[in-house]
Order: sequence, then structure tokens, then C-alpha cells
Amino acid sequence: MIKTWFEKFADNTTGQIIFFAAYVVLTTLGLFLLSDSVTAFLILLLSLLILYYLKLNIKIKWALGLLIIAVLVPFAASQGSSYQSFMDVGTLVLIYVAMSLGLNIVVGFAGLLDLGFIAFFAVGAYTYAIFGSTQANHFMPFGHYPLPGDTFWLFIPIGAIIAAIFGILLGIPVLRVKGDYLAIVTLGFGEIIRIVLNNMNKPINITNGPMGIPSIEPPRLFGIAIQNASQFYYIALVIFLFAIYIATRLEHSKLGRAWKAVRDNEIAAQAMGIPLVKTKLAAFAIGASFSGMMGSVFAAKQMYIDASSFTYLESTIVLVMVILGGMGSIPGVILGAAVVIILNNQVLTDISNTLTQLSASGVISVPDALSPAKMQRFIFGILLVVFALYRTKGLIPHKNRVFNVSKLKREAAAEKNKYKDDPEVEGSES
Amino acid sequence: SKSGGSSGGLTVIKIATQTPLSGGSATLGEAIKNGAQLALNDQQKAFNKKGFKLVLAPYDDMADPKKGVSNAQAIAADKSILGVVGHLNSGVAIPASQVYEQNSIPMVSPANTATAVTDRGLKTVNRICARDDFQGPAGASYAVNTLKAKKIFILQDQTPYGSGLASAFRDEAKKLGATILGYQGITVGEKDFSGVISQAAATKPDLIYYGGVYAEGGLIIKQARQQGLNIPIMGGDGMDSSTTVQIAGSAVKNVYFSTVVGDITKTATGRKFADSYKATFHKNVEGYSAYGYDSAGVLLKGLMTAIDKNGGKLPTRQQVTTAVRGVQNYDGIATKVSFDSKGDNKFAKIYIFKFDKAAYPATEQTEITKQ
Amino acid sequence: MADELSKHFLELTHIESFYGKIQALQGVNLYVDKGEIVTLIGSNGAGKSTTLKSISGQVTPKTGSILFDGKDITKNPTHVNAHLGIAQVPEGRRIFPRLSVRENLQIGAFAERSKSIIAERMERVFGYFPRLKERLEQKGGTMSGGEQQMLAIGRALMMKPKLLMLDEPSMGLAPIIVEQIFDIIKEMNKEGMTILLVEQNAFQALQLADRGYVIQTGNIVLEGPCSELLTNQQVREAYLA
Amino acid sequence: MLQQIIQTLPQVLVDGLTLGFIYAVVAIGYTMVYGILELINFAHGDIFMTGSFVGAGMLFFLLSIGFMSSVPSLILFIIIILVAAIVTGVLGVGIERVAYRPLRRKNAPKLIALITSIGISFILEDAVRFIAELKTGNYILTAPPMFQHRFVLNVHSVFPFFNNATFQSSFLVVSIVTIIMLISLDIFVNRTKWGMAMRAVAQDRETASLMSINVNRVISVTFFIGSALGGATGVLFLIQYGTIDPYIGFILGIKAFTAAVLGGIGNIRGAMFGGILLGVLEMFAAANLSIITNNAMDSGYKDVFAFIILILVLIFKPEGLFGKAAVEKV
Amino acid sequence: MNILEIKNLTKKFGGLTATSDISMSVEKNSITAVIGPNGAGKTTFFNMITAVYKPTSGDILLNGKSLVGLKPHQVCHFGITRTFQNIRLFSEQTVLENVLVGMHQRLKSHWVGTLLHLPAITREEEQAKVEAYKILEYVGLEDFVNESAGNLPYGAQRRLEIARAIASQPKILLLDEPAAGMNPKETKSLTDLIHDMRTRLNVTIILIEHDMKLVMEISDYIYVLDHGELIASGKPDDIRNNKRVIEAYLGKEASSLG
Ligand SMILES: Nc1ncnc2c1ncn2[C@@H]1O[C@H](COP(=O)(O)OP(=O)(O)OP(=O)(O)O)[C@@H](O)[C@H]1O
Ligand SMILES: Nc1ncnc2c1ncn2[C@@H]1O[C@H](COP(=O)(O)OP(=O)(O)OP(=O)(O)O)[C@@H](O)[C@H]1O
Ligand SMILES: CC(C)C[C@H](N)C(=O)O
Ligand SMILES: [Mg+2]
Ligand SMILES: [Mg+2]
Repeated sequence: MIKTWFEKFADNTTGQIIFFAAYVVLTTLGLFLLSDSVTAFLILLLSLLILYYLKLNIKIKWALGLLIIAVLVPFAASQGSSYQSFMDVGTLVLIYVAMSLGLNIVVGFAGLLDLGFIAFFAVGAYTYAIFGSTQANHFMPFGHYPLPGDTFWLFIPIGAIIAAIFGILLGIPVLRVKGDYLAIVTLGFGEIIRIVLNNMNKPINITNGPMGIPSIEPPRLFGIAIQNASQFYYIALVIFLFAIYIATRLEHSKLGRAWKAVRDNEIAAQAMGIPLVKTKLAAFAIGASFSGMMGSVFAAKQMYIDASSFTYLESTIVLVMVILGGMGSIPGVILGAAVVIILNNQVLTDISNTLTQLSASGVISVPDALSPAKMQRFIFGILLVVFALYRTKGLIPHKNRVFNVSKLKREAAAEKNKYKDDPEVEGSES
Repeated sequence: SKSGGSSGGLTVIKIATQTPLSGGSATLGEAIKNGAQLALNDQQKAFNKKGFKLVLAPYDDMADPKKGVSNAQAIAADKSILGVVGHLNSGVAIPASQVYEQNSIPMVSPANTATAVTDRGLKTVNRICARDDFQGPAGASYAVNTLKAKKIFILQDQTPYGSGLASAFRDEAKKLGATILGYQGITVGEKDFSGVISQAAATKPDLIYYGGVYAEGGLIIKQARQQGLNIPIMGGDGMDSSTTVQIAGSAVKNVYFSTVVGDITKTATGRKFADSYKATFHKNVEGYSAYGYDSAGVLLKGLMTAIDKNGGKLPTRQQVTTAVRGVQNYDGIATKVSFDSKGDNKFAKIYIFKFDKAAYPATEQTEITKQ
Repeated sequence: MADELSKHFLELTHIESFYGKIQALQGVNLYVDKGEIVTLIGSNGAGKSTTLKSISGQVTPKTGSILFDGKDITKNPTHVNAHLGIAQVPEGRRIFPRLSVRENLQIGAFAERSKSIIAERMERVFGYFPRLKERLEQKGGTMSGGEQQMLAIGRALMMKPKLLMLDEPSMGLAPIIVEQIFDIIKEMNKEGMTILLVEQNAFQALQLADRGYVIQTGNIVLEGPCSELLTNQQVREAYLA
Repeated sequence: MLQQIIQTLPQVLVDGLTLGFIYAVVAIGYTMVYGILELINFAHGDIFMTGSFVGAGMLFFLLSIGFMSSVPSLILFIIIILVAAIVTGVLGVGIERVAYRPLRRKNAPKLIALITSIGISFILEDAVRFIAELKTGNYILTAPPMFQHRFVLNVHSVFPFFNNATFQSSFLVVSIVTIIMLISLDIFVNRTKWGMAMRAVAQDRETASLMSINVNRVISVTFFIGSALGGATGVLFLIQYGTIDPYIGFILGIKAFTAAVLGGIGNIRGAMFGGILLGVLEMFAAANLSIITNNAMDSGYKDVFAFIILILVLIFKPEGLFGKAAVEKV
Repeated sequence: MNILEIKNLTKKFGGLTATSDISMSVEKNSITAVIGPNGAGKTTFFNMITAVYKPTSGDILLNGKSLVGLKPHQVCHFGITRTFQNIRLFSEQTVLENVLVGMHQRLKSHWVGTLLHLPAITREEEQAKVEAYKILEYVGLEDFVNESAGNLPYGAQRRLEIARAIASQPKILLLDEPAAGMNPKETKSLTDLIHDMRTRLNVTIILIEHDMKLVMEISDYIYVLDHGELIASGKPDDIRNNKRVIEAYLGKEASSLG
């Protein structure tokens, strides 16, 4: 019954559009009115997932999706006092999604397990932090630092390029090391980068060592300093769109196929003319560059960075986003990153606050050792296990591209075909 | 779930704490939270009379800067929160306070000693504890002048706090004429420091200084003694915890530390505080318990002033911010507080303690006031 | 069903097996009597391997029953069936690549405790495949395709099973070895081993076996004594070319 | 400069060996699970941690029974280590049942198990913390001292260029117990049928079951042994360092895993050797890095040093020190 | 004209000599078979040509140019592709994608161009898909376009390997036991396909096979290896009756068969 109704619905485009529009309007309104409700915020975000599953033209989907994240969500949220808080989580989601998309290229497409991915994020962050604060004065013989916030925009590509260079540096040992040995090499690489950044205050003070770099200049656009989460949200959004564009374009390109071929069978891939070294390095470099860009944004947003944001645990969390979402699946990875960030930085905090309030007001009583404020990671751990057990292939598993066979058949028939004896044009082939 | 509203006809005012409640330094984080809780309990009546109800909103920053900033945004969003007590780690306080500043939420820190915390000139940021550029040199002068240490080996934990403190100590000790035999980093979370200790032992120092927290500090003390180093070992406020004694056991004898909190049990109010703390939380006070209490106290003092100035009505965050910065001569159980223009406490003192036996608290040796 | 015990050594009744949603067997009925050689032929993807996997337990049938030596083994896990005496030479050889040739053989006799019996069986395998003896310490994975096939057969013989199932044993073997393999099968059978043989080389298989089944898209479409199948017009066209 | 390095060498070796032994046994837990499931069991470090807490709990419990305090510490120790090993062994089997076996049954991609293992790791850390805090009010536990007798290894009088080294009797306990564990395990894996079964299961589960191997049982036994070893090492750690907290498994886990890879993952002897090597290297770097580099790098760089050596080893021997190059037949 | 020239090729694995001093020459557009007992070194020989293994000594000349020392992908660029005895498909990917990967080296698109959405690249991609489809039709796999390669029946997987290999438009195609696992009927259609490839695609074919019927039917020339050594070579009829070959490889029955 329900199934047939559902199938009918799946074919009914107008129905879907009406339903979806209604949903979006209602939830936007919901957030608008209950402006500080996390639930309302999440229900509105759910519309993006619904949109993903609707059977609509891909361009329409993109337009609608953009409309929601770029206009409706910020607008509806802006009414309440949680505006900046929502936008901060939104910014973090976008930052981590872009990173996950980068790691997805390395792990999901090219099949190279990387446990030190956060290093590239660190490299991007430090690059801007050093030049966007007085730090560079310690070792740069020329120039006056901090560079003004207007130069921030330059640091997005610079972060990408430097991270890509580091990606290639990491890639070099990779040429020989395989499988889980690679995992440990990358882990080591990540730790090396972190420790070195944390210690480079002598002999020359480059990173200010463990003290971190404070007072990083906020970016400036047309003379306005960007300091609010709601503003960073748009910077992150633009980079995020850029990252999605690159990732989706590459997935079905020659390079994307080469990555997957290397992942599935190195020997066969080589035999088909795919250069192993170049292909793997390209994965590392392109993947890293996403992180590098977001690193600059992160540094500017935090205004202070130190090496503690770039630990090995961070690398594994990004990896969790990729695997949890569904390796090799771009929508999956996006969802994975969003779920992890929203859970950790919003939902779990919110739940634990509610519980704390309840226990403070005596509604429930828990011993101090089990205070809900301390439970976030515990719950997160349980959720990870549950997700993994019930969605073994990820939240949105990777699907192979489905080719339109009848179209291919038609086109193949229409063209000259050297693989076929064509009775009509026989003899015209030389 | 976040909106303020009223409860039993009283307007709710929330005070947030943001400290690590999980992870390696949760003992201190929790001490601050509990201290603040007690302060709220103690002053509840006074506020009830004015028509307000105080509620504590504890946040766990996990000693993670990102989490600290996210929480700060959430705190900013909760309009009933009018002040923050925290953080424990300067590395978290610095980025989080950028958010407080944007939202004019006054923060009073019991523990952030790093110089950059107040040196950025933010209006909302205050601290009642001393700065590392005071604590480090104070420790150094005690080590060199009082303990007569001429050859010093320095260890630090490569965190903003530990390395900041250790380098301040080093610079002053050098100035005072001591030789620095080594300046080495260790890794937080590890348990075996015998490598650096044997290096230290080989240089035959008169004193080892450690910039860092008790979890590693306690082990360093123990392992140094195991290698036969019976010289004085000195640390900073990070060692001011009962856990130092638990870890190091009898090895803790002949260990000194500088701290920003004096011996509260010297005064009657202090002892009363310790007792009621124990009664409420079934735990002994830590050094930072009293500072959590006093930070919250300062914050509430400012809040009360702001309420009064506002004619008994709920003040805005700006008003509270201004009032908190304006607090002068507040008498806490552990320290007196007057903020200067940057938010540093003019009365902040450094106390030097020594463990004579394996028991906490240690014995206060001297207190040092900034000239 | 359990009380009307089968009079056959192995009997499959209406077996349906799936790979996820893909149905590979559509209700296979088949039996093998003690001491018989039975062959199963069919084109690519017909379900031959799946039938063997269903018997050994690598694939659990959704419906139907499998009786072996008087016991219902339909839902048994693979290792239990192996203990009961069912051996399978899997398709694609499935040699343990990083175990040596010796270990690959030893593991075939995993259930056997007596060292001397193991040694005895091993000698026998060497008798059939001297190449294995020459290469005792070579890693299984580096053997040539045909050498691996010999190893896979040898490994199954090490088990001394009651029922030996071979999935395309001649694949990748030199003609001269193929002849030999068929001789070995005959010899084993003479010693009392029951054999179920899947072969692409239908002509030779039918010459060797007592009875045969023809399977097509998951259904048994023809069965009978091999002599009949060899002359059957349909079979000749489809499989003997 | 050289002189100072040489002077401290005996002490550095003693300390390095202690740490190395601990890495070695934990590394074996990683390598065993990896060897059989090709899964990096991120939770293993936390099983080690749980073992140390179980040991501490047992110790407190035993000492609280009046007459037990008069029992010699060696006997106490044996009871504690056995209990800890059994508890963590069972825990390991339980984790395998709950978090990994269902994935196997569903034929999930290999990496998804990484997520459950990270999840389990979070759960264990916090669960232990809650329990410890509930019982003692503090999650940092310090055990009553055992085997604290101090020895001075008088090398100086024999070789005047060495300084004396000191160690505690716990060092002897740690060394002897690990060596016993390592040798018996090596025999078990390399000389018994079980070992062969483990390797077969590792290489091809389906075919292993065709050989009448009960795959799930072999995996359970592997988890039991690996986890029990981890738990027992937790007790050794407790004896040696005295202080534990719920987060000790994290860093130690990374190091031990590194050691396993250094030795050639999946290879038991490799893990032993890798662990000991890493321990000694790390200790050496902590003691001497600043001397060698003339203060350009202090001991904070010790892990960088260890990882660089690891990477170098893998570049020249991509399958680890003891691993055999897995040639793939084409 | 000889397209491929093998000179004294030797490969040792530790103490084992897998091929020893093999020389042969392959004529352009011919079908050459390499046969021999199991473990004779046939696959090893292919592996050396395609640079999977480096020869211990000897030389491989393609149109007079040495291939020794190249990387496997470079050999493909020079125009040699192969299939594998142990099937090596990209099993997670669809059948059509497998063929597209085969075209890798002759597609010109650079990833930067892909990102810029250059029309030339889009066009090339479209054409590639159509051609991949044509190739699938050619080998008879057009019904499996969107199927995951790993789920295909064995015989179909072998044909897909061939499709993937010809997608790179090789000059020389190496087939390692293409008929293994096929029944006689399927082998027959494979035989026709190989024949057709040679004439239609102008490709030189070298194949390893144990199915003597196929070998005798289509090869122009046969080389026989045993224990790594070349023991015979010649036209099918010579080989069929060669005593040494019968003894070492064919056996009595089989030789009568072909
Ligand atoms: N692992 C699998 N996943 C999905 N489908 C499968 C799998 N294995 C086999 N199949 C499908 O099941 C059907 C029967 O396959 P099976 O392997 O039993 O055939 P077969 O008769 O042994 O063929 P062949 O001669 O090629 O070995 C085929 O359609 C095949 O595609
Ligand atoms: N990597 C390797 N290491 C050691 N020995 C090897 C390796 N590769 C192949 N051999 C050995 O070299 C010999 C030749 O192997 P090859 O695979 O070339 O044989 P083949 O002629 O293809 O045999 P088949 O017809 O059985 O496939 C075999 O004896 C094999 O065991
Ligand atoms: C408790 C201390 C370790 C905190 C330290 N004073 C800081 O500012 O981070
Ligand atoms: Mg089959
Ligand atoms: Mg071969």
C-alpha cells in the first residue's frame, strides 16, 4: 500500500515539487518563529537530504539546494539569538565537508588510507596565521606584518598550493609503501608536521611554538572586517561549492577513473597505461589542497591557532566522516561530515545542557561522576558503533554511475562502427 | 530549550562555566565548575530578593579550542547567560574570548595565566589570577635567591601554558645569574619521562623546573627520584593539585611550586569554604576550587552592581561587562580583586608552596606581590 | 522431512540460493549415491559453482533441504560440513597465498590429528604431483596457475573426504595433467570416495562420470546416465560443440 | 658531546627496554588482530588501559581484605595479572562479537570496522572514567607501590666511561613477564596448528572454513589472546609507572601500532622487535636529541625522530623489518 | 615483418629459473601461441614483456626499440596490452567503466581541462562512452553495461578483460589463457572473436592457452616452453606431431584430439 503510494509519488514530479516547497516553507517558517530551536534548525537542514532523494532534474536540485543553504537557512536563523551559533556550526560543517571531500579523493577514490590528513589543514592554517599576524616579523627580513586583512583572499589559493606541495612531499614515500603501511606513514607524517609546527620557535621563531599565534587579522572585504560566524559562513560556502565542483567533475573524468582503477587493482591499472606515481600524487595533492584552503579560513575565523587543533585524533575524525558517510560517495561524505559536526558541536552539547539543567533543577538526579556534561564523547562513541552496524556501507553508499544504455545504443548505431560489418556502408571503410 | 524566561516569578540569570570536564585535565576543570556552583548557591538568596534566580550552565570545552569556540557561540546565543567563568586552558580561552568580545559577555578567568589572554585588550576578558610573566619570574627569583639554585634544568610540556611559564622562568633565572643546563619538551599524555630525566641527571643540576600540569609533573617527580635525583623540583600553578601528591607519593617531598592561589585554610572563611565544598561535592578542594568560587563571586558582584544601576531590572550584557571590569577591592576567599584597564587583577599574587610530606595542600613558604 | 531420511548419500531438494537479491539457484533437485561419480554441466553463470557452494555451506540456501549421509546439513556452517567429510576444490583455486606449499597441504588435513597419517597422505599427493614436492617451501601465491590447481586438488585429497566436490579441476591445466587428474578422480572413486564434478570440459566429464546433470539458469533441465547424455542432441549442441 | 651520550647509555637502555617491552606486547595485540582481520583495532590501546584499571581495582580490593596484605607481593601480582588478562580477554571477545562480527556477517567493507573500533575506543575510555570516578572520585589512579626496590647497576666500576644505571625491581618483573609472554605466544602461533589456522583465516576466510576450520572460533581466540596480552601489559604498566588514567591507551596505542608496522605488521616476532626498538630509540632520542643537534631540536622532537626512522625503514623495506614482501603473482 | 623480437630472455626467482634464454620473433598481424606445461614460464614471459617483472637478462624489442626498463604503463603507451590469467578486473566498477579505463592512455583530456569544462573534453568523453559501448557489443557484453564487473559470470569476465584491452587500441595484444573456464561452445565463439580481432583491428596477437583445439585452429605459429626453455616452435601441424611436445605437454589423447 504505502509502497505503491511511494512509487507513484516518485514518478510525480509536480507532486514532489509541491511537497518539497511546502516542507521548506513550513520548516523555514518554523525556524523563523522558534528561532532558537536546534530542532527547528535541524528539520530545516533535513530538507537538503530530502532534496537529494527527490527525482528532479539535477540542475533544479542544485538551484534549490543553494537557495536553501545560502539564503533560507541564514535568513531564518538570523531572527534569533542563536544566529551566530548556528552559523558557527554551519561554518564548521562546511570546513569539514570540504576536508572530507579532499580526503575522500585520497581514501575513497584512490584507495590510499591516510591517517594524517589534518596536517594539510594545519599547513593552510599556519600559512595565513603567520603572515596575518605579527608572527612573520620574527623571521621575514622584509615586509611589514601583519599583512592587512585584504590579503586574506590571496591566502586561500596560497594555502591550497602549499598544502598541495606538502601532499606531494607526503606522496613520495607512498610510491613504495602499500596498504596499511601507508596508513602508518601518513600517521607519522601528520604527527611530524604537528610536532614540528609546535616546536618551530627556535632556533628561528617561525610558528611561535607551543604558545600559538594570537591576534590573527580578520579578513577584509571592501574595507569591512569579517569577524562574525555568519560572514565566515559565506566564505566557507564558496570554497565548499568549489570543492564539490572539483570533486564531482573529477570523479567521472579520466583522472577519476584512473584513481578508482588504481584502487581496485594496481597491476591491471598499470597495464592499462595508468601511471601509478602520477595518479597517486595527484590524489594527494588535490585532496590536500581542499584542506589547505579551509585551513586559512579556520585560522582567520579562530583568530588564534596552536598545534592542539591538529592532532592525530582530528585526522581520524575526518576519516570517520568519510567512511561513515560512505567512501567514494560525494553526497555520503557530505552527510557524514555534517552529521559528525552537528552531533558533536550542537546536538550533543544541547542534550547534555538540557540534562544538566534538569539535574540542576532536581528533576533527575545523577551522581557527579556521570554528569551529562561529561557524556558527549561516550554518546558519540555509541552512535558511531550503531551507525556502522546499521549502515555498513555508509550513510549514503557509493553508487556506480548508470549509463543510459538505449542512448548509447542509438548513438553507436548512428555512427560509423569499425567493430561491425555494416551492410549498408560496406566498402566505404578503407 | 535555550530561552531564559522565568521560574516561580523570578527572572532566570545564567552564569556559564567553560572548562574541561572530560579528558586529561578534568580534575581542575571540574574544581572550577564546582567552585562557581558554590558561589551561586551562596548568593542565590541575595539575588532572589531582587527577583532573580541564578542558574549555573556548565559547558565542557574538552580543552579543545574548536569546541571552546562552538560552546562560546552557544553561550552567546543563550541570552539569559550574562557571564562566563573560565577557561582552564589559555589555548582555549584565547579564541573563545573573541566570541565573548563580539557578544559583550564578560568572562572572568580563574586560571588563564598566559599573557596573551589579556594583552589583546579585550573589554570582556578579566582574570583574577596572576600572569605567567609574573609567575615565572617570581618562581625564578625564589629558586635562585632563596633556594640558591645555580644550575637549573628546565622541562616544559609544549602547551601554551607550560612553555610560556617555563620560558618566563628561564629568562628571569638567566638574568639572576643561574646557568640553564637544558630546556627540554615532553609530551602530554605520556607516562615515561626517564629519557629526559637521565639527560637532566647527567648534567647534575641543583634544581629541575617543570612548566606543565600535575599529570605529567607528578610522574616526572617520581621518576627523577627513582633515578636518584633528590634535588628540589619546582613547578607552577599546574602542579597545585592533590593529584600531584597522589601520583608522586612520598617522592613529592622537596618539591616546590609557585601558584596563583594562596593557602585558603589560613583563614576562617577559607576553611568554611573547604568544608562546604566537601559537603556538597564529596571531594576535597583543589587550588582552583577557590578561584572558581572567587571568579564567580567577582562576576556576581559586577552583576549585582549592574542590576542596581539598572534600577533593579535585568541589565544588558554590556552593562554587566562594564560593571565587572569596574570591580574594585572585592574580597574573595582566596584573593582580593581589583581589575586594571586590561582586566588583570592588581592584587594578584604569587605564592610559593613546598611539599614537606606527601600531603595536600602543601605548606606555603612565601607570597610575592608585584612591585 | 527429517524422519523420511534420504536413501541417497547426498540429496538436494528444491534448493534456492541467493547472492543478495540475485537468485542463482531456482530450486535445484539432485542426488548422489555412495560411490558414484556425478557430473554437473552447464554454461557460464548457470549456477554450477553455486550448487557446490550450497552443499559445502559457503552459501546458505533460502529454501529447500540438503541431506548428507543421513543428516540434514542445509543450514550447517562450512566447517561443520567439512568435518562431516565434504571437501571442495573451489573455483579459482583459492590457495592460501602466503602459506607455503607444505602448509597449504597440511591445512587440508586440519581435522586430522595423527602426524603419521598426515605424512602418509602427503606422500600420496606427491606421488600424483611431483612438482609440489619440488616446491615445498615456495609460497602458494607465487606458484603458476596450473601448479596452484594441482595444489588445490592435493589439498582437498589431504582431507580424505567422503564426498569430494571439484569445481572445474581441469581449468588452466596442461592437457597431459588434465588426463592425469581424471585418472586420479577415477582412482579415488575406486577407493570408495564419492565424487561430484563440475566441468566445462563436458565431453571428458561425461565420459568419466556415472550420471550427469545439466543446469541452466539455476534449474536442472536434464539428468540421466552419462551414456544417455552423451548422445542427447540438446547436450551435444549446447556443450559438446 | 659523545661522552655525555655514552655516560647515560646504560640508564637509557634500561629505561628504553622497559618501555620497549610494553610497546612490544601491546604491538602484538595489534598485529594479531590485524593479522587475522586486516583491521587496525583502534580499541586495542583502550583494552590495554582497561586491563591496567582492572589490575588496579583488583589490587585495591585485595589489599582491603585484611589478611591479603601479608601475602607476598609476587603472589598478589600473579593473581592480579591473571584476573586482568582474563577480564580483558573476555572483553576483547565481547567487543569482537558486538562490533566486528556483525560487520563480517554483512560483508561490510573493511574500513567500516575502523569506525566501530574508534567508537568502542571512546566508549571504553569514558566508561572506565565513569567507573573510576564513581568509586574513587578521581579518574587518575595511583596504585600502592609494588616492587619498588631500587637496584644500582654498577657499570661504572667496570667501564669507567659509563654512568651507573638504576632500576627498580618492577623492571625485572616487567622484563621477565613479557619475555615469558612473548616466547609462549611465539610458540603458540608458529608451532601449533592454531597458528596456522590463524594465518589461513587471515588470508582467506571462506577457504579456511572449507578446511574444517571454525573461523569465528579462531577469530575469537585471537581476540582473546591479543586482548588478554594487552590487559596483562596494562598491569605491567601499572606496576612500572604507578599512575594510570583512562587516556593512557591512546598515545601508547599509536606507538605500539607504529611498532607493529615497523616490525612488519601481522608478524609476531616483528612486533616484538619493533616494540623494543621503538622503546629504545625513543628513550635515546629523549635523552640525547638536543645534545646531538646542538640544541636545535630538543627532546620534544623525539617522536619526530621515531617517525622519521619508521618512514625511512618503510621506504627501504616497505613490508617492515620482519615482514616478507608479499609478492603478488600476476 | 617482425613487430616483436625477443632476445635471450631469462628470468630467475631466487634459485628458480622461470624462463631461460628464450628468443623468438613475432610477425606483425599474426597470431602466435605460447604453450607448455604448467609452470613452464609462459605467464612469466608475458610479465616480462609488460614490465611487471624485470628480466634477469635478455632484451625485448618492439619494432626495434627495447622495452626493458620501462614502467608497465609505458609499455601500454607503446602499444602492448594484455589480459590476465587470474582475472584482474576493476570489480567494483561497472562493465562500461572498465572499458573506459582501458581507453585511458588515448584520451587526451587533462584534469585541468575537465575542471574548466572545455567543450573539446566533454565531446571526447561522450565519444569515448559510445565507443566503449561499441566494443562491448563487439565482444558480446552489451547486456551488462551497468553491471558491476565482479558479479559477471566467469566467462563474461574473461571477455570483459579482452574488451578492456582492445579499448587501448594496442598494436600487440597478449592473452593469457583466454578460454579457461569456458565450455566448448563459448570457446568456439572466442576463437572467432580472436580471428576477427586480428583482421578487423589490425592487431598482433600472442596467446597462452591450454585448450589445444583453439590453439591449433587459430595460431599461425607456436612456441613451446618447458621448464623455462624453448623446446620447440613451428606451425601447428609441426607442433602437433613433435615428439618432445607430445611427451612433455600434450599427452597421447590430447594430441589426437586437435
Ligand atoms: N558473488 C556473487 N555476487 C552476485 N552474483 C553472483 C556472485 N557469484 C555468482 N553470481 C551470479 O550467480 C549466478 C550463478 O553463478 P555461478 O558462479 O554459480 O555459475 P557457474 O555455473 O559456476 O558459472 P561459471 O561457469 O562461470 O563458473 C551467475 O548469474 C552469477 O553472475
Ligand atoms: N614471483 C615468483 N616467485 C617465485 N617463483 C615464481 C614466481 N612467479 C612464478 N614462479 C615460478 O616460476 C615458474 C613459472 O611460472 P609461470 O607462472 O610463468 O608458469 P606458466 O607457464 O604460466 O604456468 P601455468 O600454465 O600453470 O600458468 C613456476 O614454477 C612458478 O612457480
Ligand atoms: C591549570 C593551568 C594549567 C592553567 C594554566 N594556567 C593556563 O593558563 O592554561
Ligand atoms: Mg563456476
Ligand atoms: Mg600461467
